[in-house]
Amino acid sequence: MKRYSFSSIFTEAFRDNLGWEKAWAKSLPKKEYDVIIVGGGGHGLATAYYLAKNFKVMDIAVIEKGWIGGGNTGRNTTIIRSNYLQESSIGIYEKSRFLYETLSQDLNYNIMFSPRGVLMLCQTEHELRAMKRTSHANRINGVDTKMVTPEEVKEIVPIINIDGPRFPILGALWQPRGGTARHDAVAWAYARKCSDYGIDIIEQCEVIGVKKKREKIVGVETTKGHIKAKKVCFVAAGHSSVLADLAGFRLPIESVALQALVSEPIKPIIDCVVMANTVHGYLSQSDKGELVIGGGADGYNNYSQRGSFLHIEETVRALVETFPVISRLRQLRQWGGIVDMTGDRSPIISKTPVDGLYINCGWGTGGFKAIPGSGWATAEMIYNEKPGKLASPFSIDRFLEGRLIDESAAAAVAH
Amino acid sequence: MIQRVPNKMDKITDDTFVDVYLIGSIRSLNIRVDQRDKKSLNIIKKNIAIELPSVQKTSERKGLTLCWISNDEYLLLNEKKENDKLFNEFKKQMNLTTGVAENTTDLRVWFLVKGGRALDILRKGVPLDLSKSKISKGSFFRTRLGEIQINILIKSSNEILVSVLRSHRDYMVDWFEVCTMRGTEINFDL
Amino acid sequence: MLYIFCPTCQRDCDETELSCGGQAHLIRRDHASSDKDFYKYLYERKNDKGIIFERWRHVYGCGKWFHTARCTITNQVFGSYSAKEVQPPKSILATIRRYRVDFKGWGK
Amino acid sequence: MSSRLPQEGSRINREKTVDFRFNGKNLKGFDGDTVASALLANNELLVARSFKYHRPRGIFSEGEEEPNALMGIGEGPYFEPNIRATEAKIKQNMNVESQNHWPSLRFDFLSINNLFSRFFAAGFYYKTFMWPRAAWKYLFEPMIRRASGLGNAPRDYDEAHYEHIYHHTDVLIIGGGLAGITAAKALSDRGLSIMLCEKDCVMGGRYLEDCESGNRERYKKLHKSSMEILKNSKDISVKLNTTVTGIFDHGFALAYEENQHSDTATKKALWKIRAKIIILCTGAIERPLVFPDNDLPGIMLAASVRDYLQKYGVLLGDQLVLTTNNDYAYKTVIELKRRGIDVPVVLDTRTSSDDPIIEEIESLGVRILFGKCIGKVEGKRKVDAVGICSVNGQGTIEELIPCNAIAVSGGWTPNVNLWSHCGGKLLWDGESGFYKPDPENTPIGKEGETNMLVLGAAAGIFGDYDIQDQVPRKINQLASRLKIKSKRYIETNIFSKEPEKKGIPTYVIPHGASKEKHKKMYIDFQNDVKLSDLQLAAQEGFENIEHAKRYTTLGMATDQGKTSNINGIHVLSQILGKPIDRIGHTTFRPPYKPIPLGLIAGQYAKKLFKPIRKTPIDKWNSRKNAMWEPVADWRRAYAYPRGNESLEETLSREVLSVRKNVGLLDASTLGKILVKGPDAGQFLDLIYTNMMSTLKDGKCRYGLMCNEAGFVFDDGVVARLNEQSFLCHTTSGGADRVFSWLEEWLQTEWHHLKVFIVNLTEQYSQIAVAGPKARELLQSFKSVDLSAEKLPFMHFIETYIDDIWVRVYRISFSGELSYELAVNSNQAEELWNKLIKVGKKYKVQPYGTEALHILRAEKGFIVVGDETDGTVTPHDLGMDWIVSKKKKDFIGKKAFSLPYLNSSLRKQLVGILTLDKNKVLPDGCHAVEDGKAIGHITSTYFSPTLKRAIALGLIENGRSRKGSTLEFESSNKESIFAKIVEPNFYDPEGTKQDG
Repeated sequence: MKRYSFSSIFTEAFRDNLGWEKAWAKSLPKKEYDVIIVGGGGHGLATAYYLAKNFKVMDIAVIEKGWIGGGNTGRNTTIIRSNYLQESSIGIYEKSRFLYETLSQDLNYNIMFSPRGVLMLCQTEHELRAMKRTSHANRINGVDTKMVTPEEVKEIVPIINIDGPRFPILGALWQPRGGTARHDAVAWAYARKCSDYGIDIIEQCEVIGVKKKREKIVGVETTKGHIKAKKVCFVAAGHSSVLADLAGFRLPIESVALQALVSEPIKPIIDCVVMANTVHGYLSQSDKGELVIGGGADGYNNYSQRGSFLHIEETVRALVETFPVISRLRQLRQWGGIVDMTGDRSPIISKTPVDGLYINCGWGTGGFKAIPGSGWATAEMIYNEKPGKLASPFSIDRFLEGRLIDESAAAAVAH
Repeated sequence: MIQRVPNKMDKITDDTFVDVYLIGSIRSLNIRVDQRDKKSLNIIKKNIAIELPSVQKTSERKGLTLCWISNDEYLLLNEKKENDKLFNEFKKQMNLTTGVAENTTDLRVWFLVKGGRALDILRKGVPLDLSKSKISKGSFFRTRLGEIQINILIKSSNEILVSVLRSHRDYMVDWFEVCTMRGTEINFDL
Repeated sequence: MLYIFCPTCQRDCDETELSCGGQAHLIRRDHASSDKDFYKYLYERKNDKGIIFERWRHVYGCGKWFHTARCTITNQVFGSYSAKEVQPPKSILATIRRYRVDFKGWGK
Repeated sequence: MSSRLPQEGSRINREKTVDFRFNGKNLKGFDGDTVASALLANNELLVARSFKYHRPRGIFSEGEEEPNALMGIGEGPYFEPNIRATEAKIKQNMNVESQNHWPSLRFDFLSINNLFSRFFAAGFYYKTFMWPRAAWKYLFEPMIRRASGLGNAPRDYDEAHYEHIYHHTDVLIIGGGLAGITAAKALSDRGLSIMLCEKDCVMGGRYLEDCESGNRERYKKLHKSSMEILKNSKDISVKLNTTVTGIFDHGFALAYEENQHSDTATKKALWKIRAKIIILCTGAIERPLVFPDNDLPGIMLAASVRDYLQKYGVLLGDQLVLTTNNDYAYKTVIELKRRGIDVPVVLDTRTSSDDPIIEEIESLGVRILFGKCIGKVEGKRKVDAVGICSVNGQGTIEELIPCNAIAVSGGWTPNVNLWSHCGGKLLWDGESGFYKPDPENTPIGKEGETNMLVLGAAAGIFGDYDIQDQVPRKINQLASRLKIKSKRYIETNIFSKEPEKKGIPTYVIPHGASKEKHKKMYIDFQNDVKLSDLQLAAQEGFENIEHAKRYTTLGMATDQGKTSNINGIHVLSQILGKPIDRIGHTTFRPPYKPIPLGLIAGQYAKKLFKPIRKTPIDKWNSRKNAMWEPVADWRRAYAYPRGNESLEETLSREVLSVRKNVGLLDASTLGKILVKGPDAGQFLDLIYTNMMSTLKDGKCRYGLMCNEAGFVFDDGVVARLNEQSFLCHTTSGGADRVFSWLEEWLQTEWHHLKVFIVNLTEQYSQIAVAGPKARELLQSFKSVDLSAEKLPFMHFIETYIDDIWVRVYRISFSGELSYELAVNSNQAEELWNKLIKVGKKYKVQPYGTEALHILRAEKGFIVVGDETDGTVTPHDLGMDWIVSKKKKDFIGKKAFSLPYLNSSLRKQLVGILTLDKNKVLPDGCHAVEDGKAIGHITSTYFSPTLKRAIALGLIENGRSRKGSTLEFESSNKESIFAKIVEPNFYDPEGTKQDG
């Protein structure tokens, strides 16, 4: 693989960039693999990458029904943070955030991780107390966050209206090392590195059946033929239930459309990520200058990647109230992603009723931030055939035992 | 149908294309009754002598208006003082059965929206089809306006009674003020 | 923006008037059930990509619950029916079959 | 050199001059001018800088497709950035500023990027700026951020008026051109309601501008009669200046109305339209050809050149070269020649054409070169000359022809965005070179029916004759399909069938252009995406159109690729050697035209942002300058500060007044739900964890509700009014939730139970009278006997205070002697005032929610939401006593048997007393043991009563830790040590509640 460096860019610039290779090889499926990852989004590619890097498992195929990064990896608001309340959540999200810090260098691909800070507003007394609890939990678990005053909020985000008549800003939880990254680039960077490791990335290849022998996985049936495998892992976000159905079990998951939008690009007005949970909206500004806005998910099951205008309206209304100057900026584009919501809104990284079949899903509205950590933990589980420390709290069994990981305690909607 | 001379003091809008009056409370009972519960139905028939209204309609008699909310829920409005005795007696009788007749007079506030543009105003917040062809005198709708629940009683195409929870009164007054600002009439160009 | 027929009000309702209650026809499991059955009742969902049976409440209107059959890919609604039904009425299933010849049945 | 002709201009009123400013320069235009036409009339060719390379750009089109001319328009509270100059009308004294340059439009420092463009190829950012790691955050990214973005954000508050309007219609026709007007006529008189939205300020679309000169009078006559029909029809409502921007499920459409409101502001309305049938008559957009140097100011779409002539009397240049691949664009030459304008040459990429228009033009003395195209354009910020080359060659310049403007036409693209928004599929039409709606895969309505019809140019039908032929036929078909009053609509076709205007799809010329030339061939003007960028993307494997789009940013600018998409798809297909229909297209997403965020919020901003629910005593609270606390949608009085008191002093005063004398609390927001029926008791036994059916008439019982997962969800006092009726009190924030919860169980699970519920939360207001002097205060009203015998603890009576009916509950949330008075809301304020007045003697004081919280914390009473967070069971709270063992079933019972809910590691509610009694534990801080968190504080206060810090908390296995001291980490540096005790700090024997 040709390395990206100053010198390679310089050389290429003077020969019409003719020397750049394909970012990842376009592969056809082999007959058999040690591991098949179903789903070529960030989580799937990261799982393959850490299997190869951390455990030297190289005989892997990542199969994707559409195009790499075409699911929620390419349809989110790119927020990265780890300011969670529960210890198990902090564990995996902080691992993830930590990996993001050096991901550009590790993968030799600028994924533009931008630790510009994440500000979580508190707009009621109750939310303020809950957020304080989170900040204590963060500190004890080694996550660098702090509570800031309304005045400090105003300093960090000058365009904010801290004296809103309905929900004045009472304070905020500030995670200076949270931020954003370029979402597509995360998928491309992992794909490029996977390809470099010899992992086959097979696009336009949909799984249409699961082959089992005595409740043990032996392979998958795809639109590109039958592929045998010793181990298979489903990493398919909103489509997890469809795959589980093929494998003969059900999941504690519902797929709903989550909407996001961007504004037309403008010169910088906001330098960090702001999340307002009471009024349901979050906002950041991309390097291109677009405001990237997200909010609530639709209340009904949906696979159509388009959703209702209702939540766009509620989110924008809340943000216009919080940042009055944005009212004359224009909505450029809206889109929906199909997100997989579990019963407790926390993810699933787990073995399944089928031996040799693993699953990583349920990231709901907040999967992007977890990509590296989730890939890391899932790879570990596949290799050891049992979840490690990061993954074990997230097994499906927890619902059976009543061991829920409920983040809503922090009054925060999960993003 | 409800008659009430709007009190000038309560007029919310000023010099615009519709008049909105804050009426305040109207004596009302929320009635809940199972359609199979003949005993309770009989009490309605006997005591207030009003036919049960059909879906999204009202029926009325002598200043009493019975509004359909659901197949087991009605709202009885009493606009005439002389009905008070009847009203109270009905409440008492009804509560001896398995049905419910509960005083909800204080629960809501009522507004009267008057003028040729009355329906237009509500179209700024109500997701129902309020085109004149779809609305008839005596219709009663429960739906939402912005983020709040609202009851709409059509007296005629240019006289509409609406009610909201009493706690939403100020919000509703503000809403009417904003939505009846001059220059915001709903117009077509051809 | 869905527009769903409320069988009580006998009219179509804007999505903003409704709230969705998820999968219909779940059987409640009480304390006498096994943990596994209880888990299935409380958390496990069909979540089909295709036709689903789901619960809605006309929360801003009559307040009544009802059920619908809806396709989660096209959002086509095949009809609304009473929330008291323990399984979809035949007429709804017939409508579905008219549009989807390969429909396997509601319990599948 | 662009200029205004001495006459004509259908859109302008030459009698009325309008003054405006462009970049500080005073300019004049006419009433009716757009910013673009007025700028061109003033010979302002350079009007913008591009996004990435800051290249000089001019006005490229006449409509919503404009990629270049984006302006900041207006001032102060009316300033708006990124407005298309082609869409904004000029107004007197309007200020217009170009964007994205420094220090000026003419000399833009960052045009230096242009020089380094060889480094800035597609994907460049992904390959660099990685070393050293910190440099991205501190150097590169800030640099990139500053350079990117287009206009400046407004700084002042917005004064525009925005609102939403719901509209229901049988038919929504989108577009008021020939097709739309004919469709409306054909549908009228059938008993249907019809709404027609036209984005322009006049009806007619392109057909008046584009008609043959011989036909003009006939067109005008037709238009006039059509307008009469539309005006007189009762069925048809027409909205001008209204663009349909999005189509959603079940026939929901959003339309954006922008109308003149006053001199400064504009009224903007968002129409939320529900239509049974949507008819798309959105026409087509001309697309450019891609040739070297094609982005210079002075190059414009051919149809736009004629539009400026006819609508505004504005001429792009007096020496204009046309480059085309189709016959249609020759109309521009005819229009120019008609006005005596010099057209030095027409370059046609085709080998020949047999259309009569060619002969006509040759007869006017215009030189037409077939098989030729533009190989280069000379000029720095404007066009000076074109170099002619062969279409199939490498771009060797054969001849240089001086000129000052170029009209370009690469054919037309049907405007199909709205078809795709809600599921419609597109078909590639190779012969015409565009995607058009696939009649087999249409958008569908709620019942699965086809709910959209496309007519006219949007369906790929361009000729006037053909449109007038197609539309009535299609409408008649639609009418019979829908079984609507099927009067056949017949309209005599006034147009004569003309030979079809032909073109050969060509996109990029010259075909054999060199690599060097590819770097000057722009596909997406606004985002500076060049042919070479797409080549590089494909070379690096970004072959899928979505990948190529994301890698190069093709079509992602504010014009959403209206002029660039098809060319981009074509280029990709050429590079990959795949047919275009295998390349596909990116998904069209709403909005078709960008909508202001303020409009999305609509009227629900400022005071209408969110409803604030107010209690009947709110006015009194407000007069007393209460501090507010939002509780769900309610605002409640948080505290009543007096004079210069600090908040601590206020709270202490309010708490002590309850402990020593008597206090009044506005508790009106408490939920009150009537549960009535023969099975009410049975029902409540299923809902609450404890037994309710055994409650005696006239008595109260505290109850707890859990969800199925076993976690506490609400609590409150239940009063049994009579045999059949219970009144259930809920938390303030939980009233609506609990009401819905009860309805849900009644309707969907236990519908055999004979129970009705009514939400009476606002029928009754509630006033708590608490404190040792509460009884005395109430007894001073003559009619009331509240002696302990008459009204024991946890009982209620109905009585009158003066002549006000009240229901008096003897319950206590403070541990003191306490009554809660329920009163009909209309009399609540009166009663409150009476109590305040009479209470003076007993030193009565109002207290707010924070004092309430302190009082209950002193007693160790829980607050749902503080002590619970959705993961806490009654057992965790030490409330085993409230979980019935007798009842067979209730919600939550099963979950209590799950393994994790019985784990020894569960956190349990305890009281916490700091060793240093003045040290108040911080909110939410955690207890740590061996470096691990073992629990957290749920409530923490300085107790004015006990004069010491108190706290409640959930601690792992807390009940067994009673008596031990734990470490609470309050910050990195500090720990506070505290003792675990019983959660009841004040009057543990409960003697005070009897007074």
